Amino acid sequence: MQMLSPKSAQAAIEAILFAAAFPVHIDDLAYAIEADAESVRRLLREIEDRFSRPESGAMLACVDGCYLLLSRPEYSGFVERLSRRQKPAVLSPASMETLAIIAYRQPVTRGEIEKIRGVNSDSAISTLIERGLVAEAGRRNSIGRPVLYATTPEFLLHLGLRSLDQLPPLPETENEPAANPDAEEPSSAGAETQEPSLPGLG
Amino acid sequence: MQMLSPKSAQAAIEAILFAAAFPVHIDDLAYAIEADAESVRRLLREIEDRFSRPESGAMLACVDGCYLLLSRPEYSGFVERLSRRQKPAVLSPASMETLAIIAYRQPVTRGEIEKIRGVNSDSAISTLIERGLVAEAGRRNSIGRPVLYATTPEFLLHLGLRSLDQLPPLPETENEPAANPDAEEPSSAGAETQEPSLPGLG
Amino acid sequence: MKVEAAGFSGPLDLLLSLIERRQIDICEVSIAQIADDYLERVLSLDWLDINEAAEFLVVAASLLYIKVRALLPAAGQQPDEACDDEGEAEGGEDDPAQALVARLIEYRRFRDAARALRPLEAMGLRAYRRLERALPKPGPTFMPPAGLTLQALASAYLQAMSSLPQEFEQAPTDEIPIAQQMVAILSGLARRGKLRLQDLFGTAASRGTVVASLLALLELTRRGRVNAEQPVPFGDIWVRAPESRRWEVGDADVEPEVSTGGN
Repeated sequence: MQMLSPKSAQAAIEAILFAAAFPVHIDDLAYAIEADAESVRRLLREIEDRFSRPESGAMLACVDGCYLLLSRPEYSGFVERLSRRQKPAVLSPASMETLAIIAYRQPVTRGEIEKIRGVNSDSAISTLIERGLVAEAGRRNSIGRPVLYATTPEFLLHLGLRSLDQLPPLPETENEPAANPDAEEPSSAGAETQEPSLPGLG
Repeated sequence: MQMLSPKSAQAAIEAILFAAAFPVHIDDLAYAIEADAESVRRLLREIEDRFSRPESGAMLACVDGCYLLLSRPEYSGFVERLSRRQKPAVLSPASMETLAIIAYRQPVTRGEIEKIRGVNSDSAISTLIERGLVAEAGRRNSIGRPVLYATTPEFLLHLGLRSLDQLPPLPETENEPAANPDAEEPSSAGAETQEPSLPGLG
Repeated sequence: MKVEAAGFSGPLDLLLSLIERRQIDICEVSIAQIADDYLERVLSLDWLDINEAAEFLVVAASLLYIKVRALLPAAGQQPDEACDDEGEAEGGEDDPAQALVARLIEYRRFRDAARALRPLEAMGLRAYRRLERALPKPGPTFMPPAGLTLQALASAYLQAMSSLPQEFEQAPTDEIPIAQQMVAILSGLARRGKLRLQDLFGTAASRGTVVASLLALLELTRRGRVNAEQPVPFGDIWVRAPESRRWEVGDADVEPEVSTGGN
């Protein structure tokens, strides 16, 4: 790389610190921009000045000769406020579908959910868990002991239900071939009667 | 939280953008600092100005109404050298091809993708979903209710675009038989009208 | 070698690149010439994934079918006419050459679009964002979404369940996978001589493929194209080609069904 102008050198250091996965040592910075440690120190001071202004939300921190850029701790309240807000107001269709399956089929395994939906449901399930609508509820006693998922008490409360029996009944579906939750384990299959988890479904 | 001075408000937004590695919507920023979208827009312009100076190694990017800070591309060489950030992997030809179909035809089903590519596209689609470039977007109301796929803001970021309008126009064919994105069967085409396949693209 | 490693994202990609290497317009392509090129390439690749191989062979079978049709005087249609009336439903329906050209043209748009996105990707990837770790994540907090009602829940459930039975109704009407699996089994036998029954199903992507493989095997057995034997009771079932017959790609047994799958 060619010789950098002082401003570009400052920018290069800032870019490195901005994207760094860990604090970067001053010697490494000097090596990267092909300058001596003294000039890097001067450039770092200028960066520090820039980030010290009241309108800046970040700061240059120095740990043991290594430098990193951080958001200013006095604004962490805003960051936390945002991370709560980040949740979209409405569930995505994929998450809503997954929630409905868990609500009516609980407790239910990831595999059973995916069998019904026909697509990978990892991210839908973690969204529901993050939002407190669904939680793990033990493990099924079958091969692999898969985790079971169920809705949370808050979920019921939110819908004004006292128990799962109060979920709206569904019209009868005559043939529901792949709906049998036991169908995944061929060994335990054959017992067609074992479908107690669904009140309101006949 | 108490009322913020203009400078502190600017700093708070910068702190949020610094801490969040994902694009943050302007409404979320407004919510976080308890201000209206218009003032946030003004503050963002000031932040943009500050980061546009030649001594800055970062920049403010806007994707689909969401904002985030990025390192400046011209310094990527330094970033890869020192910050231990791996050069992100480019997509494989199969994934890029699948992504292009989703981008120009969205929302689109797996079956439609495979019809165009002439090859099973499960693994390409899951790669794109894993990388956050594509997401489920509901289901089509047709037989089997197939899952629809669409691009995400991450997709725009991956290509450095501000919005879908900036996608280069899809190469035209002289007489376009299947321009209708909803046409599941090529036989249902026949309409000779050359409609552009993306709104806002010509 | 995986096909993608050879630089092709699928059979259409391979076909298109062969046509372009000859610098011929898509509409003027002689399917006969291209069919030979294509077969040569496909057979020279070392297939690891039998499903992937099947997809390439299905196109090979289509090409051969088109080639055979073109040689028969009764078939009438010249391949060059394909582009002139492409888009007209009547022609595209029953002329496989025309249908294939139309697919290639459509495929080419997206292949080219994907290529046009490359420079953007190269630029986009040069801007780094901060690492994720910074944002403090609140633990699970109850955050009910807007519009979560019992009604919405019930209807989401019904919709999710409604897709199930239809999937089963559809399966038997789809003959493509069976033809594909027939080709896949024959091509596997051509290379390895014999196959274990489990191996035919081991790599299957879905239940549908397993069923299609089984039906394909039964059909091949019925036609005397393969033998199945079980030397030991409850032991492995082996599938092999009969001594007298060597499989050739364009065999008429498989073709007509395969070509209907092209659309």
